Amino acid sequence: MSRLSVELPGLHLKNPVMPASGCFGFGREYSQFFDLDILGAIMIKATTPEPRFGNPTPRVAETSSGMLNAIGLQNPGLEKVISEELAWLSRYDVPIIANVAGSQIDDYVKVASEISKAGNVKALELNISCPNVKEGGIAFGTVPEVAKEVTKAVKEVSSVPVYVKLSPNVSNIVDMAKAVEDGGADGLTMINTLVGMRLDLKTGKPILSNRTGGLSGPAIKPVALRMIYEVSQQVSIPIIGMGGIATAEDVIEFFYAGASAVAVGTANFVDPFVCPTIIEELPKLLDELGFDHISECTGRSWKQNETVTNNRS
Amino acid sequence: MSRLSVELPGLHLKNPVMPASGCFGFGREYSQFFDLDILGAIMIKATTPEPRFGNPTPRVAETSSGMLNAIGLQNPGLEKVISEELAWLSRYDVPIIANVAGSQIDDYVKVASEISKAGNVKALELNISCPNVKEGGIAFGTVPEVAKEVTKAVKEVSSVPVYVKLSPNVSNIVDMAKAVEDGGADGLTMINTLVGMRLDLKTGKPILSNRTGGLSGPAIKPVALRMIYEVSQQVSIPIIGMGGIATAEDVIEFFYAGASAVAVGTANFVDPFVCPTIIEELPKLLDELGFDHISECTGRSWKQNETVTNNRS
Amino acid sequence: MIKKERMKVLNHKELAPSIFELTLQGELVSEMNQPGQFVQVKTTEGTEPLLRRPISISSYNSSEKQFTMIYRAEGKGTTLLSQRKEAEAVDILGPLGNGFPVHEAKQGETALLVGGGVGVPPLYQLSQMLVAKGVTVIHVLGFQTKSAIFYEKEFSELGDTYIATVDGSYGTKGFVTTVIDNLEQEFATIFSCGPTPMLRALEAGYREKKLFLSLEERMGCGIGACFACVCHTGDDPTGFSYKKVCSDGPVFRAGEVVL
Amino acid sequence: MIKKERMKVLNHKELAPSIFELTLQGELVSEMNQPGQFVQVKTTEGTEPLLRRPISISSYNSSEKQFTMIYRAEGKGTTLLSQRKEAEAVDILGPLGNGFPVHEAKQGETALLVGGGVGVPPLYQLSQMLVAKGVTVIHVLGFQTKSAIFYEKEFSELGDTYIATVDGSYGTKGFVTTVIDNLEQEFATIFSCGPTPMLRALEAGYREKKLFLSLEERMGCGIGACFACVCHTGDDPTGFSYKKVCSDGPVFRAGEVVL
Ligand SMILES: Cc1cc2nc3c(=O)[nH]c(=O)nc-3n(C[C@H](O)[C@H](O)[C@H](O)COP(=O)(O)OP(=O)(O)OC[C@H]3O[C@@H](n4cnc5c(N)ncnc54)[C@H](O)[C@@H]3O)c2cc1C
Ligand SMILES: Cc1cc2nc3c(=O)[nH]c(=O)nc-3n(C[C@H](O)[C@H](O)[C@H](O)COP(=O)(O)OP(=O)(O)OC[C@H]3O[C@@H](n4cnc5c(N)ncnc54)[C@H](O)[C@@H]3O)c2cc1C
Ligand SMILES: Cc1cc2nc3c(=O)[nH]c(=O)nc-3n(C[C@H](O)[C@H](O)[C@H](O)COP(=O)(O)O)c2cc1C
Ligand SMILES: Cc1cc2nc3c(=O)[nH]c(=O)nc-3n(C[C@H](O)[C@H](O)[C@H](O)COP(=O)(O)O)c2cc1C
Ligand code: FES
Ligand code: FES
Repeated sequence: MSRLSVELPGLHLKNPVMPASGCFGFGREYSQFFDLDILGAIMIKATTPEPRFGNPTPRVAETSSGMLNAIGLQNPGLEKVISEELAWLSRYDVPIIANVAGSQIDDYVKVASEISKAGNVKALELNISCPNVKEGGIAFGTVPEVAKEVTKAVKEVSSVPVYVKLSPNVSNIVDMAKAVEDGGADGLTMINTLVGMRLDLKTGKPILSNRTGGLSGPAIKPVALRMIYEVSQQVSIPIIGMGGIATAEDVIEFFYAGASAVAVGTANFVDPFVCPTIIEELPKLLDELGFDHISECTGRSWKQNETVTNNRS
Repeated sequence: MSRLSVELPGLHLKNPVMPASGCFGFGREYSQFFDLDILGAIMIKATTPEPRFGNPTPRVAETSSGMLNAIGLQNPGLEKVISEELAWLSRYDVPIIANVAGSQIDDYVKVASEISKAGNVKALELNISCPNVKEGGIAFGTVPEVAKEVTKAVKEVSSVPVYVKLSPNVSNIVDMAKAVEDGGADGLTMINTLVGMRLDLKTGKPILSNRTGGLSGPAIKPVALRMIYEVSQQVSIPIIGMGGIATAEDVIEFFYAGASAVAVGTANFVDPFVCPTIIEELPKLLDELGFDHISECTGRSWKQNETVTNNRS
Repeated sequence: MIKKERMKVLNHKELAPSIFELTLQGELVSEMNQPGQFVQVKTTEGTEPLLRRPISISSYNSSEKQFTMIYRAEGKGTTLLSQRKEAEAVDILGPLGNGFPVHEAKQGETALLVGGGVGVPPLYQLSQMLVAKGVTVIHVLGFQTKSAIFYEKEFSELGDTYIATVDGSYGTKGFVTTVIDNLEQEFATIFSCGPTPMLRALEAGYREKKLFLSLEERMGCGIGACFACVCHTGDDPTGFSYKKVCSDGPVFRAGEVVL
Repeated sequence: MIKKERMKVLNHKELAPSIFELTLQGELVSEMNQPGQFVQVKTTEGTEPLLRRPISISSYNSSEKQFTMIYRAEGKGTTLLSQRKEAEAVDILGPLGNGFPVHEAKQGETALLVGGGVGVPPLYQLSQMLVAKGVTVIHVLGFQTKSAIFYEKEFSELGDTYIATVDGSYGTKGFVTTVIDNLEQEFATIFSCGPTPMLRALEAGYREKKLFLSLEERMGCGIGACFACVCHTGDDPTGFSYKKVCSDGPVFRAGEVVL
């Protein structure tokens, strides 16, 4: 399986496939379905300093080939995440990427400094892009200077490499990426959800109690690909790509755009076996496409110098 | 049918349903399928001062519940649009909304001043948001000050009310809307397409020759609804909503969010009869939902004072 | 254990306008051991609609490896599901959640089963299991109108069955509570499933009984991973403690969670 | 006139691996009057995949109100289409575009029909119509490999038929041009349909003949409204003049448009 292995800052991945934050809890539920050890890594649910209940329900709504969520960063808080969730996960031989969230820089700093010390946490994912939290959250993800500042602050305290998760709800994604690279980010994860909404036909009111929510699933895949394509050509740090991935073909498309690894979010809800299935399919697909190693696919859409056989017929 | 009639600046609409710009050509093709007179209005294809060939093919790609296009504003140029297309359309009793595009302010001014004099053009739609044109195009749609300036310039020369078409590819849609309202816009049309991309699995290259393209169709509906919801509460000019509309239910959802009329784009390609079908279905749906007039639906999601019966059961 | 399986359609019929009864066959049935659990149904082979639909198990037969669900075809997903024909396969994830605690009703006691609309189905398996262990059952079932009624005969064979219709076109006019308020029989335990207003009314009126409620909530995963379906707990109604309807419920004891 | 109709599946079978022949029945057939036109097929009832798929009409029978298409099930849409069963309905928009000009080949003349892969189907109706008016036809059909070949017998019954396979597993090894270069027969007109490289090779090698090419392009609307499928014209290869493959084509005279 070494043709799937990927080396990224802090992360020795058996394969480039990992569940996306918030779509896999802390792994317990999915451990009923398969051995978590087969995963490249696990991005755990956003952790804030204090416990959070999140938004009132309804918290999800469906859209064409997508879904909206407004969970609102519900989590048991830093202390319990470390003592209960990460402790439980330590039985698995799989690197954990801890998703760090908050409402102000201090929150990020606090969570980052402590959670990065947990032995199985190999990298942080700075969630500066959650659309479902009123205070702060989204400003960190849309103003380059603010994003840079929080990245810097977290870098200073983190014991492990820091990946910054970019929001797609911006006019210029490259500016955001460069700002966090400047701030010292070791990598990027992208994209978080697009802000969207559905209305109830009968009541006329928003379906989500939070009114708006984050759009994920296949519907956003083209936006994710475009942003990764643009950003990967302008930064020198690696990208973990996500947004609508559900098949091995999708994974390759994200690599072509410029990703070096990928995360699978919403698709876990549709098929709890989606990650193992993709991991199993990838080598066959590499054979079909004539690649020895998956890393050959990264950035193929914009790399000029390689001879690409155009199979169009 | 007067329960569907809508009055907007410059526009006396028999009903609030019109084909969206670029998705209906100049009406000729669809006139084989139905009498164009039944439409509320027609938004014609973008017009630039000079003829344009547009981008090389492939110009479209498919995505989950959506499509990407990179037509590149192909059009026969201002002169021919007026002498041939608008002249041909004048046989119909339907208001025309002319979509005005260009690469610099002068282009917009030139097209606006001339095309607004054509008798059947009842309003302009300022396309400051086309994602498929390299020079200029997109900056007009993402920087509030620039958007305001072009709006002002066009308002000065236009003989008919001016609607500005907003791009969804921005960090803050309300700022954009307020800027063009400040610039004198009589109304807004929203949303244009999201920028997206697809890669070819075999070649690794972008499917579109222009690499990126504009994402339209049901996939973007939740983003359109959210933006209309946000903007309609912050401006006092009316909104013509669009983005993924394919059914009468979709129309009502856009009204709830804050739209006063709607445009149907991509759905015309799937079903050339979609506009007449929606127009036929709307009165029945109003009956079911208990509305006398469609305008009662506008902004229902955020209007507080009305008694809304929650039919949840 | 939760399984994912492409199960075979044995029977699919319309019981009442837009109300369908679907019987599926497969190995997954051997995991069912409680009335009131549910499954997550993939209503199409493709990705549109995207999410699975939670539907209760209305009855199951382990030896035949069959189970039945009854659902209303209303939106996109359930309408597509209703087009599945015999011998086709349907992708099912289940069984999910914790059902009704049959052991809470003792032999010789009387239990009241209260259902509203498409909340009625899971009570059927429950009723059968209660009767089998010697519990006397009374059913109070609420529907919108006469034509929407289903399974009246099936329930009647198990115990006294009262119907309420909102428009009064059949049985008692009004809600299930109208019927219950006028019931002459005594009962120790109530098991109920239906719209939230109905559950709230029961909770308000029958606090003193042993009352079990099956909740509905919009779901993402259905297995406890996404936190879409949480509710506050009764002992900490505004705090951080929570229960997930999908994996801690859908059946809760009254007061356990905030409705 | 272009119509939209839910047409009935009369027959649907796999001719070769992943190559399907689908015969539909409906009123729309009465609008067909030219070989080489196409239809836009909605491959599912829902919205995913969203766009219609352009597929050529391979033959039609006006009196029986039937037409046949032959397609490769490869991507999302065509794979879904391949699952449609007899008696089901398929949503068709058509007939679309301008087909092959049968009148360009005169009685007593010889016409060469050149097809590649799924470009072969529309030549079948063309060949029948040419033969009916007394034109001698020669077919040169290119496929990837032996197992991918279809309709060899059908074409052979109409005229000389040569097959080329890329891997040489049947007929001549190589491309259709390999066969044509070695043909002994004379011919006045070429009608062709297939991948763009094949059309380019024909245009380069057989300029002096009357040559008609059927083009493929990614389409949005299929009716001329969206400008997805335009190409430059031969007399203004970098200017503003254009032709739309969907409504001006898909068949063009060589040189009319830039390939
Ligand atoms: C535990 C549980 C058990 C259920 N058992 C049954 C049953 O036995 N029979 C039955 O007819 N219905 C049952 N429901 C309700 C059923 O899930 C919804 O009617 C169904 O999901 C609606 O899907 P749709 O495609 O018709 O609607 P759409 O409007 O297309 O649904 C859009 C989205 O909203 C969700 N949604 C819409 N209405 C509901 C609802 N009332 N509850 C939860 N999610 C909803 C859908 O799951 C989907 O994600 C149950 C719900 C839950 C939570
Ligand atoms: C005028 C015309 C006639 C055609 N006739 C036939 C025929 O008789 N038999 C046959 O097998 N094929 C034919 N094709 C090609 C056929 O349209 C594509 O194979 C088909 O659209 C691919 O759809 P999919 O669902 O398999 O692929 P997907 O990959 O899911 O398609 C994605 C999108 O790309 C478009 N697309 C992909 N490949 C092509 C292509 N080669 N040409 C145009 N659009 C494409 C699809 O239409 C769709 O919009 C014809 C194409 C055109 C333009
Ligand atoms: C229910 C749900 C909860 C999520 N929670 C988080 C979160 O806590 N932190 C975060 O960074 N992203 C969160 N996300 C975003 C996902 O990690 C991912 O970026 C996004 O969903 C796009 O990927 P997908 O289309 O594969 O789902 C959440 C997404 C969903 C659907
Ligand atoms: C093929 C195509 C061409 C378009 N051309 C234009 C255009 O010329 N001017 C414009 O303002 N918008 C153009 N649009 C955007 C649409 O008018 C509309 O804003 C967008 O597609 C969203 O609506 P929909 O999802 O209903 O298609 C085009 C869209 C498509 C799909
Ligand atoms: S639906 Fe995901 S936690 Fe309950
Ligand atoms: S496909 Fe729309 S113009 Fe040809």
